[in-house]
Amino acid sequence: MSNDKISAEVKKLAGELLESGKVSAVVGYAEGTLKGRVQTFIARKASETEKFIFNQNCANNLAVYLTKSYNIISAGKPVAVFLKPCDIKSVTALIQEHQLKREDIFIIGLSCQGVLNDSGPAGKCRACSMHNPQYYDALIGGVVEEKEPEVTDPFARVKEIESMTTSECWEFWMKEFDKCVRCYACRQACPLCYCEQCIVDKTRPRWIESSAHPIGNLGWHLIRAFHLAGRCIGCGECERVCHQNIPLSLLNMKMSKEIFDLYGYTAGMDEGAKPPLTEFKMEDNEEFIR
Amino acid sequence: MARIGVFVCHCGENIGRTVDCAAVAKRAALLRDVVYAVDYKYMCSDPGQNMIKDAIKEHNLSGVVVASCSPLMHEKTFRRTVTEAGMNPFLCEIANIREHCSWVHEDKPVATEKALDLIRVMVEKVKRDIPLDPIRIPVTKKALVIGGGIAGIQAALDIAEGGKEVILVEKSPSIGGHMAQLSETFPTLDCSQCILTPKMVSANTHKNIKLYTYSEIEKVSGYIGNFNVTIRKKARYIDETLCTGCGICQEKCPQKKIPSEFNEGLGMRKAIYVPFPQAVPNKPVIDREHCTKFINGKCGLCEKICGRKAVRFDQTDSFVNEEVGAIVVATGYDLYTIDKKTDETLKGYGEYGYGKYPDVVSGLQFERLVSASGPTYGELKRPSDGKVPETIVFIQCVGSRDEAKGVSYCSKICCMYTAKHTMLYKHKVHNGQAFVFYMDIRAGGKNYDEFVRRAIEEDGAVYLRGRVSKISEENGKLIVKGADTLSGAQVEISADMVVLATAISAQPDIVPLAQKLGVGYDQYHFLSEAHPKLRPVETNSAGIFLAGACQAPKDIPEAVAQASAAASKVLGLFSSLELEREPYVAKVNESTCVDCEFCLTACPYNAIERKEIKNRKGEVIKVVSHVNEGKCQGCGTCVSICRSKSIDLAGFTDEQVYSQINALFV
Amino acid sequence: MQLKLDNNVNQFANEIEHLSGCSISDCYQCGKCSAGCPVGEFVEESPTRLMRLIQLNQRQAVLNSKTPYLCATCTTCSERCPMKIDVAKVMETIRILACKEGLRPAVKAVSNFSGAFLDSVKSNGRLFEFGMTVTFNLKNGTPFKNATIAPAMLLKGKLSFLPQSIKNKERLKNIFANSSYFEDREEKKEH
Amino acid sequence: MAYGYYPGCSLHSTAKEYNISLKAVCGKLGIELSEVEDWNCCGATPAHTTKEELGVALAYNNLLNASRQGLEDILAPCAACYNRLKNASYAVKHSPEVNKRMNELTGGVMERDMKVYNILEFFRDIYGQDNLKAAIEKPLEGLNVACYYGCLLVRPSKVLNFDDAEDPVSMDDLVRLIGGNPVRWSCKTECCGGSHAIPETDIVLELGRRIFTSAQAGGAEMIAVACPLCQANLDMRQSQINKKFNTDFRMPVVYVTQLIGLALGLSKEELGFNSHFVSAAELLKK
Amino acid sequence: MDENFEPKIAAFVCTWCTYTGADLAGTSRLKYEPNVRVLRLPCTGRIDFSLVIKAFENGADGVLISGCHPNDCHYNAGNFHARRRFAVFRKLLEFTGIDPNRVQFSWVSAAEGAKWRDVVNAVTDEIRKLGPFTEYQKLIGDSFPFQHEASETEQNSEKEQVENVK
Repeated sequence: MSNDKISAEVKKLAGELLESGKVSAVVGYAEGTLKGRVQTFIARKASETEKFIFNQNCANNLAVYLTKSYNIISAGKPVAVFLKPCDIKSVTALIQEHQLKREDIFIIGLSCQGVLNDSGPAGKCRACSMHNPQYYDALIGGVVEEKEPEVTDPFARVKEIESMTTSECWEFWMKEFDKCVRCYACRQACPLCYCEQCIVDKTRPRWIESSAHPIGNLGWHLIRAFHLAGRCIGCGECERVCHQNIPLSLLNMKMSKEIFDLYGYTAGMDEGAKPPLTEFKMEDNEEFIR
Repeated sequence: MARIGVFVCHCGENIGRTVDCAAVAKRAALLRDVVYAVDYKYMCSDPGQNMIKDAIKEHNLSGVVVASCSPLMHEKTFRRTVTEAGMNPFLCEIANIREHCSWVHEDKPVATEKALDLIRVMVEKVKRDIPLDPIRIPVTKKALVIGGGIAGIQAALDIAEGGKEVILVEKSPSIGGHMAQLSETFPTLDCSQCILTPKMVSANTHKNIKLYTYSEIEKVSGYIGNFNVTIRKKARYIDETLCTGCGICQEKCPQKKIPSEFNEGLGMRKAIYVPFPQAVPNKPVIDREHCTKFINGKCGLCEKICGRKAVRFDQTDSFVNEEVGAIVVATGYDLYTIDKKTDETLKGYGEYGYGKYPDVVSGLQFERLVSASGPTYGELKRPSDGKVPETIVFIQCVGSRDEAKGVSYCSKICCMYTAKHTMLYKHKVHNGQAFVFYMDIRAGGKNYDEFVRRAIEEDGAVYLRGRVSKISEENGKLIVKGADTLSGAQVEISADMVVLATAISAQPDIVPLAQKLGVGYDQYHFLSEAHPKLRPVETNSAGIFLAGACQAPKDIPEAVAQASAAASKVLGLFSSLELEREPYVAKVNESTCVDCEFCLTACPYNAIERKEIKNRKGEVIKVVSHVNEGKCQGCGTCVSICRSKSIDLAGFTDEQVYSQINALFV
Repeated sequence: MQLKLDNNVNQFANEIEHLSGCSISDCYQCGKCSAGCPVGEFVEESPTRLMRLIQLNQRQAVLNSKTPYLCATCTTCSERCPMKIDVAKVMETIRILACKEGLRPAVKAVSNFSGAFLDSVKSNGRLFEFGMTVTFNLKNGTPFKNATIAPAMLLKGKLSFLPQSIKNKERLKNIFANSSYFEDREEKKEH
Repeated sequence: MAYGYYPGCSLHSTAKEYNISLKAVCGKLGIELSEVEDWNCCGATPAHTTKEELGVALAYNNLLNASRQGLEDILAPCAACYNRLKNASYAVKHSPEVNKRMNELTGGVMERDMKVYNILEFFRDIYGQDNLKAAIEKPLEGLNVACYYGCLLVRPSKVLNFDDAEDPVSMDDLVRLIGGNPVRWSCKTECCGGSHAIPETDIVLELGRRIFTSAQAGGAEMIAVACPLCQANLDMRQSQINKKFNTDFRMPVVYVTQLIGLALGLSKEELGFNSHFVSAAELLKK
Repeated sequence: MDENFEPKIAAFVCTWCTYTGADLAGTSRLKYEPNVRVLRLPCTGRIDFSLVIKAFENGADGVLISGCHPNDCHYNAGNFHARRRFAVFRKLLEFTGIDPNRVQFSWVSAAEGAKWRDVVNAVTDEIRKLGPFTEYQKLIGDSFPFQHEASETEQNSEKEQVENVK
């Protein structure tokens, strides 16, 4: 299906939803100010739905707008939101973590052939094996054929780092973290960074140095990665929005890999599951303990 | 601005020997916000405590650090001291410069530096202490006693006599414990059952005691004053309300070749049985493993013969819940396993041939052989051929004080009961000769040493100081090869019977119970008291007390004394309407909590609940976590789980811990 | 008998502990080693007594005791010691120490036998029993000991007149020349 | 696969019938043995009671030779050799210092962990009792045998650890398997004084007397052994014991391999029964 | 590496098992390395991973976390939570180039005074071998504005009164 055709469907469905009063707002994509860029657009009236589009540039994960701080959802009426298959995992995680109620949203699922970044298909898409939404209230683009991912091992990049020596790892990351200016775009873009007050903003005590000092940069990225351990669903927004091009999703993927290896858990798949770091098993690994 | 006082204790020489306390105090005085620092020989003494009280007033202190022994030792003492000077007790902290410093290091300059570090860290903490009030909780005035041996019975009777209700739980079919198996008791040689049976009966009939026999503790939750206990009543396959204990079922049961537990395998019992004639309650149980009805569905004779129709083959385990305010653990002991077939960890003595030679028996078996209620009705006949043993050898310390094959501790009661055995033997076999191999005779106690001397002087027991190396069998005799280290000679005795004074060990299934109760235990699985000298009946879990040999090997008078002590602790606890508990509980910062509910999932006590915050119109504007202070035990697991740091633990706040870390290395 | 004790009372025990790797202070004199000792009735000082003498710093008495020589190295004592002390190893240590210090062996026959045995192995690599017995008897001054047995053994074909020899004698030479009396032990106890 | 074979000095002299019978049994069962090349004396008791390192080094040198020969499992039928070899293997495995010293003394590093087996262990764990049972042609028909293990087969149990040190049963099982009747007796693991056989004859005679007394009380007709020292001591000294204590023991002391050989249908000649001082011929006529 | 390097080690321990076990080591007069500074917390469950980061930021060369053996936790399950937390956290440290051996974990019960000694000695030895954590300490640099409240005040001139009683 062509982009135009899909965009037309998107507009039509959004218009109908608002027209019928079924939803209070529709969160979707619109053309950006620069060519090839898109922006988030929230329509509250049927008349505004003409702006909606969907194409391979629509990389951003709109689930982030469903978190409480955006205050889009109000009691009584659901909000409709356009979500790609991987974005739906964020919704699952948000429901699991009590940030969202399923009945408060109307999911417009988009079957997806992958999105683009500046240099072509996004990394996550090349390893993606989920092209159809797991669940939805309405589906756009029909069911597409699942195909073998181009990159078969999603953790190939992680393994590359793992194969380096300790001091090589340290050098690699210090070079990356050194670029960080602490703009917190990674935090803003992450659907699961929904805390009302982030730990980095706490001052009694000050947990992490908040200026772009090397010690604070290391602390921040360690804490960010660990706070997402067992929770990150791998949308990769943190890395995509980082204008310093720090490979942040590597850290998240490393955590996902370890959590899976140790506890057999994958985030964003089951809204009823207990998060892996809030529970335990008697027989958990303890080889590292004296 | 904080005004901190630092008080450095020498603990006599204990700290002063390796830590330069005067220098430490001098340097502590230079720490920021420390306005007063002093060292003294004994801070916990009256003058020492007065020194603290005076300084609080004189220097208007806002916090106190006492650098002394472990907080587990004297934190309470010093907190009481500051309270007397009008300070909130939780503004006093202990820097442990004894157990963690002076006692474990030898180099004085190094230890002195470390002591100062430890003080600095606590100064940082105390600056961030906030006044706290103890939490008050209600008390359920009913006690649970686990174990129906002499200690459990005594504790239950004492509490019941004090007017409070008691639940007494015993895992075997009858109460009585090991004491019921004994023939006579030292040092008076009065009959064990004669003094025990009346107590068993009172325990059964007392209006304040509810007895659950053949029952075990399934689950324990809650905390001091408010325990919730689930008791598993194992299926007896008998309706106890109908059974009159007439005994006809036991008489008729055709399965009669089952080794009797009560007679230590020396006699037989039926598949439906009352363990011994004086059992309380006098109601049988069916041993499912050996009952023909359960094995192949045939038989069922007992069911047919029972006039009251009390046999219930379809009975299953049932569960009862009891709310109690205090628990006394009186689970007793077991004997070290000498039979090499069992337990790998306590590798048996192959050289003594127990299990191979029938006439090598354990001390408890000997008790049964000389007991009037035993398999031989009190006539001493050896198991192999029923012959009266004319030469008998007793070997002490079998398993005890033996790091190679047993346990390294002294089992304490064997010296006395072996002496008793030699007397009982001599009184039954007048022409017989008893030999005792011993290493030391430990007979400390009222009339104890006199008792041992009597065995030697009046009853002619020959004591040989040495261990036995091997027992072998030749022509129907047991050849005992030992040593007499006093003469330096080898000794060989051709005996008819050998009695091994086997070590006392902890109950084999005590660990799971201890874990359910949250009570500590040592490497041998004996339960741990809160303090070896000053709190010998309490455990580290508030509201749970110990009585008898579950804590360490004990004889009857000691077990009874501890049982009464535990009972008085329980009655003391029940004498107040409310309890005070340390206010170390978690608290939620509702303004930043985002209700991810990770803390709810992780809390080991289910102490965290959801709380809806409503506006004036009654609309829910926010959901947050809320800590139930009654349930929260203060572990702090929620604090670590919370990403936005919206939950904190009083007494160990993030701010305190962070400032402590900041002060660790300077 | 009187023992004179001073602050060096632990000196010999420490020495033996170091050389043998066995903890002497663990011994609480229960006598189990002596009780089961097959040569117990033939020795003056029982193993238990010898352990005590070590604890009490009686170096000369211990090194001159016959017990370590008469020890049959059956290791029953070590097997049954409740404190896991390798008593047989202590006996062995005393013997080696006496030999190292060039003391006159307390039981000449036993040490002559060992000497004859090792001489035989040293020169051939394997034991030449006939030759060894002759050497032993000469050393021992008992030329006709076991004389009744030897002819019978020859008759049964159990003794040979000719030694067997190994090829790699160089290595053997090195082993004999450079073996130390004791292993180099760190201050550790066997537990 | 061939198993390494370390005969030791005795099996070439005083215990030649042990060697003969073992080889005959193996030949019959199709067990291939490959002798450790250029083996030297294990050092026995004199080495380790003279110099601690010598005791380990002499034994270690054999393990080293065997490892270079590509062997892994070594059968050491002589209990003394078995004890010393196993002890050396234990020592180098548990102490890096000893290992280093042994490498220095012998100029070689052992390529692998050598496994040393005694004869009882070999038939129980390596060849297998079922296999042996299947090969039996002439069961021993209730011959009352006192299985005598002595010291060196079972102690120290920490190092050897193949059977219970206080009440071993592996030889009893083996004897039962070949139709014999192992008697219950008390001296299974008592010491015969083997290492004192030559220098301290008096001790040895007394220890021997105790063993024969106990075996007789247990109803044994013969004593089975797996140690050349025990065999030589008890067999050769029996007449001296009788003379000294005025007793009349006539108890053959045979190697367990000789009994196995009989059960496999081999002749007494093939098994070296003619070299005993106290003949078993009378007894085996039955 | 500096031959005389003495590592600084922060230990976070639970009150009920390890702290009490360490007390027992003291009562038993066992001797051990003086490099470890113990912070007492109620339970290993309370030990946030960021405390480890904080310790490194404050110059620690190594961190020891110690609590009750499985099933022995005074709070039933705090140690199980901690076990998962640190199993994952040390993987993150390793990934970012921090030797996971700098963060050690042990179970030491109230009865294990000797084990506490052994753990302290072994951990000290291990961290000593790893050497000073210069990489981390270089990040701190000289310019970093830490509020070392405790350190800068050893020479406090505004003391009202300094007393020593002999």
